[in-house]
Amino acid sequence: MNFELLAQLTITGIVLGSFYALMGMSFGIVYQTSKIFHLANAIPFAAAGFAAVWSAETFHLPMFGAFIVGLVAAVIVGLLILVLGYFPLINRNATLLSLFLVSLGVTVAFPNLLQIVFGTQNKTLQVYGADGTLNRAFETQVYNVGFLTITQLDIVKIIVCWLVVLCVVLFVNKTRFGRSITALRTNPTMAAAVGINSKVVYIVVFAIGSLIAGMGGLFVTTEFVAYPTMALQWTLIGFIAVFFGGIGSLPGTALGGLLLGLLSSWSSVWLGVQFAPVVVFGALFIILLVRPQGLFGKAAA
Amino acid sequence: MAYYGQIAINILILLSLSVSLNLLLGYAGRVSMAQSILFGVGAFTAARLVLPQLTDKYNANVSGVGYGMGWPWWAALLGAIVVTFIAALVISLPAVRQVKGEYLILLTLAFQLGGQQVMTVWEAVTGGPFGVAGIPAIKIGSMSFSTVKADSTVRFAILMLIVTVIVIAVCWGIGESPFGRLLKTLREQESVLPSVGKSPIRPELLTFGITAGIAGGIGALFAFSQGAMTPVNFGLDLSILIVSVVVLGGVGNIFGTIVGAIILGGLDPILSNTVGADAIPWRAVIYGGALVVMMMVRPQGLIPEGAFRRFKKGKTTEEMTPAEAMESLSRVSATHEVGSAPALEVEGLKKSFGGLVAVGGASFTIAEGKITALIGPNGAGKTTIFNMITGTFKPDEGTVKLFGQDITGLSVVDIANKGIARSFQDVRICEQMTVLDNVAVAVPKQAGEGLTNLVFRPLKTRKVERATRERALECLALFGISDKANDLVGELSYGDQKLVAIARLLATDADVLLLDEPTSGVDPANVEGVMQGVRRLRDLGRTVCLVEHSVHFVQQLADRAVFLDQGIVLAEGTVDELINQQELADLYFGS
Amino acid sequence: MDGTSVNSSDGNLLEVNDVTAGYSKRRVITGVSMNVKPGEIVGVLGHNGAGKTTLLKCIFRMLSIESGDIVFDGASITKSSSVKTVASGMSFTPSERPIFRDLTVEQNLELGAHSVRDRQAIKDRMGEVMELFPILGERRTQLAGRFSGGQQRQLSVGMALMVQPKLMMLDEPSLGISPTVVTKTFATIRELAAEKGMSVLIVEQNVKAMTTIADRVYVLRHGEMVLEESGDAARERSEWWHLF
Amino acid sequence: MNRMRMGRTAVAVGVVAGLSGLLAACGSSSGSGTSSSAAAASTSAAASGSTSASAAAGTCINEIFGAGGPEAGQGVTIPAGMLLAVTGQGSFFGKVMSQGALLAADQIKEAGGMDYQITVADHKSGDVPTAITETKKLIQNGIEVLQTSYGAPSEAIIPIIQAGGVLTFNGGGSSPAQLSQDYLWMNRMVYAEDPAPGALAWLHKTYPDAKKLALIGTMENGVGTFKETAPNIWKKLTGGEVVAAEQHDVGTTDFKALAQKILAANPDVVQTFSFGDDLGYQVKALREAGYKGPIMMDEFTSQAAKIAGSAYEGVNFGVDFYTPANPNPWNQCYVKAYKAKYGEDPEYYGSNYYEQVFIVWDLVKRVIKAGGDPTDAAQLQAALIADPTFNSVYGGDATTVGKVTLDTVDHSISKPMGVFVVKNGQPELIQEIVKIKAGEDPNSALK
Repeated sequence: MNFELLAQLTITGIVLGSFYALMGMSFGIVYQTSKIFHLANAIPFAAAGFAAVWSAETFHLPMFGAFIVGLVAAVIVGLLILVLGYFPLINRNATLLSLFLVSLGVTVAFPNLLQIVFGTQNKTLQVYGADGTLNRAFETQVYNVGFLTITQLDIVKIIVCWLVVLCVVLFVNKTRFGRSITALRTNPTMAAAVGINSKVVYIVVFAIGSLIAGMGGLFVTTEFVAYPTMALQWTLIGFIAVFFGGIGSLPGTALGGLLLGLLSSWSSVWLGVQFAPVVVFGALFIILLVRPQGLFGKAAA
Repeated sequence: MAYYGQIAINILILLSLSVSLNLLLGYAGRVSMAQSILFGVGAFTAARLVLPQLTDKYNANVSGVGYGMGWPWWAALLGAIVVTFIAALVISLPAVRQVKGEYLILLTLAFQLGGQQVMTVWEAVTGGPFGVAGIPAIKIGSMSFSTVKADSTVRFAILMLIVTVIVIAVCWGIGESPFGRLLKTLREQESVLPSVGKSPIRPELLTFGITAGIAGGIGALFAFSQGAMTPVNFGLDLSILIVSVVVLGGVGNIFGTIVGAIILGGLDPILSNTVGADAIPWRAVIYGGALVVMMMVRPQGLIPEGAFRRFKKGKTTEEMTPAEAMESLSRVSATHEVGSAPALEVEGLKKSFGGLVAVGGASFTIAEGKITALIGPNGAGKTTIFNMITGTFKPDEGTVKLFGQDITGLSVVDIANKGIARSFQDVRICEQMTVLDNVAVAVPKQAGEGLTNLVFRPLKTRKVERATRERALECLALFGISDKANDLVGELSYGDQKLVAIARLLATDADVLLLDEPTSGVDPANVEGVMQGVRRLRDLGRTVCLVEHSVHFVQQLADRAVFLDQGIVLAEGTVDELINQQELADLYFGS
Repeated sequence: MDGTSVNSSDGNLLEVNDVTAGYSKRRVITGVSMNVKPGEIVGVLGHNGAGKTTLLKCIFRMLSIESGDIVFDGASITKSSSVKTVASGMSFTPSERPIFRDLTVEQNLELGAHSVRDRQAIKDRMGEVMELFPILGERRTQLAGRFSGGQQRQLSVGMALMVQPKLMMLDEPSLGISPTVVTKTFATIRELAAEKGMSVLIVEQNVKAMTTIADRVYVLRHGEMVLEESGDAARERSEWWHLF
Repeated sequence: MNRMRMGRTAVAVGVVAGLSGLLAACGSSSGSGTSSSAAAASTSAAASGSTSASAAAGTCINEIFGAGGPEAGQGVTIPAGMLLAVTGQGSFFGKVMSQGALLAADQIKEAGGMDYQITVADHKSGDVPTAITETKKLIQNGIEVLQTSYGAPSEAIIPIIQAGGVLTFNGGGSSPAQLSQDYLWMNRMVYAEDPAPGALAWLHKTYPDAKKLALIGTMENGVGTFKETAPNIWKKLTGGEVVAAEQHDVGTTDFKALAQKILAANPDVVQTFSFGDDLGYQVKALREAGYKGPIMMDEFTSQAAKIAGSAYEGVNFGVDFYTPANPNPWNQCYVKAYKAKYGEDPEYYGSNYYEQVFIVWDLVKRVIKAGGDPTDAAQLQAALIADPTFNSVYGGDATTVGKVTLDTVDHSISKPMGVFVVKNGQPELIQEIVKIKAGEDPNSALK
């Protein structure tokens, strides 16, 4: 083990952890408000990637335009799941388990629909110029600082992820609407008493969650490729960040995500890189065993 | 023929895995997304146990043709079951720590995904992504059972059919036994079990273990039959498929699972034979979609729990009148020595929550064979005192004595077994269970609640079960509701549901019965019936203590009353004595 | 203020006609009828579990009704929803956890005015509430969860006032607070009602506190209305036991 | 074919009518988008090919393989199956493999040869029980020839194809356990194991000072080479050592941590036995992490090159490499027809499965000529053993078709191999290498 490697892995861990935090935000805001185990959060993630690739190829949109299309698609798909899938069951006072099963069904079906429609090939995001000419596949710049290296995309990723974390936390804690979210989460009866429309809150929360999931999908598509089953592992990482960091605490979720990223990166000093997922799942298992409310969560009253 | 045999084998394997999961998901109400990985744990364990002892390291690493312990197949099968059983206990460990619902989903998901990763990485055992090959087939005499050759495939299909029938029989037997009754109660109203003196932890852990053990055993057979496998075989998609089979078929109904497994298991071959390989992605679209549609239109599944309940009707013994029941029940001997001490002595009980004093030193006694009411304004600490007597809360100070014996600080289960049973304000009856089962679960000392008895002493189990049901019927008859014994409790009126809850108390054989608001929420037409029921408890010689807000009813019901305010006893006496004291009225109605 | 402009033809702000409701199997109130007139303080008394809270939830449209009809301010609200009843001038304060513990006093009050769009009006009303309950003004940026029971109760009344309701409904406002605070809170409610011409419907177990301010009381026992009488008659009544 | 389409429509319409309709609308437009961009990206030859391609293919096939007619198997139906990764992570492989074989079947029929009828079955990217079930189905449906793929499923079905008597070819996941198995033939060189000596010898020759070798591999293919063969050869060649050996899951995209670990070991050269798209991400990550030394790979795919972009410049790979640019007349005829049919260049895997069908055609012709029964797999295999040399789209030159020879003992193949370097996104041959036997001097692998 040497210092340089550890330092470099720390940077990698921060990049990874920032992304985990982003995914944690996406699921966290949905889960803490609605208590739905929203596995189908994977769908806006993949939808954003495919919509971006598809729109870039079809309309020769520049990268920014393709991203917008991707995010819009993510929000639309996320809201469709809420309105068509969850609302009918919520109206019926169905159990959380049946909501989860709906989520599961959608999650199983969607990647296969993507495969049927778009084929099985991995989709690379083509970068078109503003004039509609094809530049090339996306490539990022590499910076060297001393013995450390970091790519431009990673820097962008860190900034965007933490900006999103900040925005979500500020939105929930500082805005009028954000307070309705907190109100609904902490005291549903009282929220109804002051006239908060829980459906409206759900719609906004799912829109935000899906938007963030879509951003995640775009990052993966840009750095790597889009493929039908791209989302599930990242969605689960989001879940783990939430439960690891602490339920009901968005900053806790973000920190939990960061910590998981660092853990999985550092673990490769001692273990092979293929052990990283085992480390993440193991960490979750231990946390649930010794501290069920999560690292930064408050114990349930 | 080999192909159809193989299809049958695939469906039977799915069926067995789903039926065993139904025990956990349907009966005990615990979701597990890890059934597939447990299946795999069994398969790899069996493979390593049954493979011959070799030292060819190169082969072991590269192509999965590996070494092992060289056990005979049946020993390896047993080994796989044991190992998987233990693995499941490890997963369910956090479940004991009250990790329920979505925690359990996440935990089992993590175990599934993490476990598969471990399988992929742990080459020494699993052969890595290439998996293990060359696993010897089951041989009985000169006959071999594997899926390699056409005739042996058909043989294995028959073997698998037999195994599946056994698995179904086992799961059915467990599910419909007294043990299964515990599980259903666990699913519907977990807190009821300790209140009738039964630990919920043991059946929960056991069920995790049994479900896994079956999956592990099937995994072993799978390994023997295929001869080769890789970690890919034990992925999340199989776990999801198994959960879907159980949910689509109908949770809590084994026959539903059979139908579900045939439909979903058959989807694959049907699609690939009619449409071709291109249709394969449609499979997941269809069953994912089916899951969504099902939850919308028929959440109870194709064949819901209790679908065959009607056929079992008419099996009950002849109707008993309340008077006959009274006579029969009074023969049940009390568990304590009569006469010496008051039934219940509460001495200086104190409890505060975060600085807020709920009970500030309550002392009172409850006389044997009487109905005593705890009354007082809201926040007087009545329910908190109940909770301390029954062990739900540990008192900060003070003692509780039952017939002179100190029971302060014992667990809920222990206190219930000493002879104090309680009901709850919100009834807590199990709506999806029959009236009879709701009551029968409370009958103490049932042989059928132990799995060893179920397996090794079936005759005794059956005899005890007959007695248990008879006992439960008597308890129901006492309240005149034995004719509804085979109805689902959810279908009863609220008043009858309250009576079921009281009958359940009676069935525990406890001497002291604590009733928390027995008449609240009962519509006026049925209140008299409930009160009648409470009186019958006293007539049987039981000591009854109740919390009731309606003084109107307390007056008609209670022999004595204890007036509490802010956790302190202000007065004791008959109800009439108490309500004639102006200061109590001032406290009750404000001054 | 214009709280007095009520246009119901027969003089009732709220009419509950023969309402039966409950939770699935459990029918909690049966055939309940009652009414509230403009500017009137009405108390519904009864023992725990008599169905008082259920009645309020029905009126506030948080709970579906099996049969019967509810008219508020001249229009039937039987098929309405809580979001709409708040907008039409009703407020409801639950008995337990009537505030948001994780939010500050200011944020609580702002949420109380959730259905109000006018920012200036919200500001003005918040000023009024803080004038009424000075402690809320002093601790405006503190988390409500740290407050004592009485302060929380004051805050909850303040939240209800933020919508300037025509009908304020309080579920057991005396719960968990000391007798002196009870007296004070009820006195304030009386003053408020007189000053704003607001109707108040209070559900209570505390008969004495209720009868001191009520114009009229009802008694609910096991889901049935067993008594309706004027506040004066109720104050005279010496024996309550048989009604509870 | 018609029935199949109707069935597909029925499923599509009947089951998820609303959703599929909506998405199919997106799908059709995206499909055209894909093909047009691919055509635009490829060379100018594509445009002319589309109209006359099939006619041209017919004639050029006859030029190479002789005239059609009854002696060439016209009228003989050969029922065949393919066991591929239709769904799952490796569905790309399934797609190109079936494309290659289907094109060959079309061309042969058009040229007046046998009627090679393919049923495609799915092993879900390596699921063994599915592979077994599907193989049984194919055998029950009477296939005579099977084209399989992937290591684990191909190993698992060996006893079944032997029991069923099906002539089987694997051009994908070749592995040592598949060697010397009756009825199973591999027309891909054993992954990693065969080219490794030549590749390492070339590295040693080109970078004589290099002592420290870093190895990267999956846990799926070439594990033996990764663990034993390559380290042994390297020690023998240079006296140096393996300073890092990292394995990863197939289908990994994020190689940051792996690259950093490799870099921390400060190797002189890196050899990787990964495959597919993974290589693209891997090389990109290595370069981004700051590794500037030589990288030796085992495979080149245009998809991986596209992923890595400029990071692929200058990397090497040693393999039985297929290139569409090979001037070999059969290859040119093949490339043209492939482009016309699928709108893209053929690649390595598709070509192996394309060739397999032509091998079968040769065998059918030989059996007919000898008066045997061309629908008997045993006779086909006997004909193969009698003369294991066949035409190939590999090797050759502008005027001659390449030749490959199968090993009748271990059932593997020898093809022209080489060490290549990537220049301007395209591979360029820099050193021919040959297969050597275990224990021979690695330097003798250099031609």
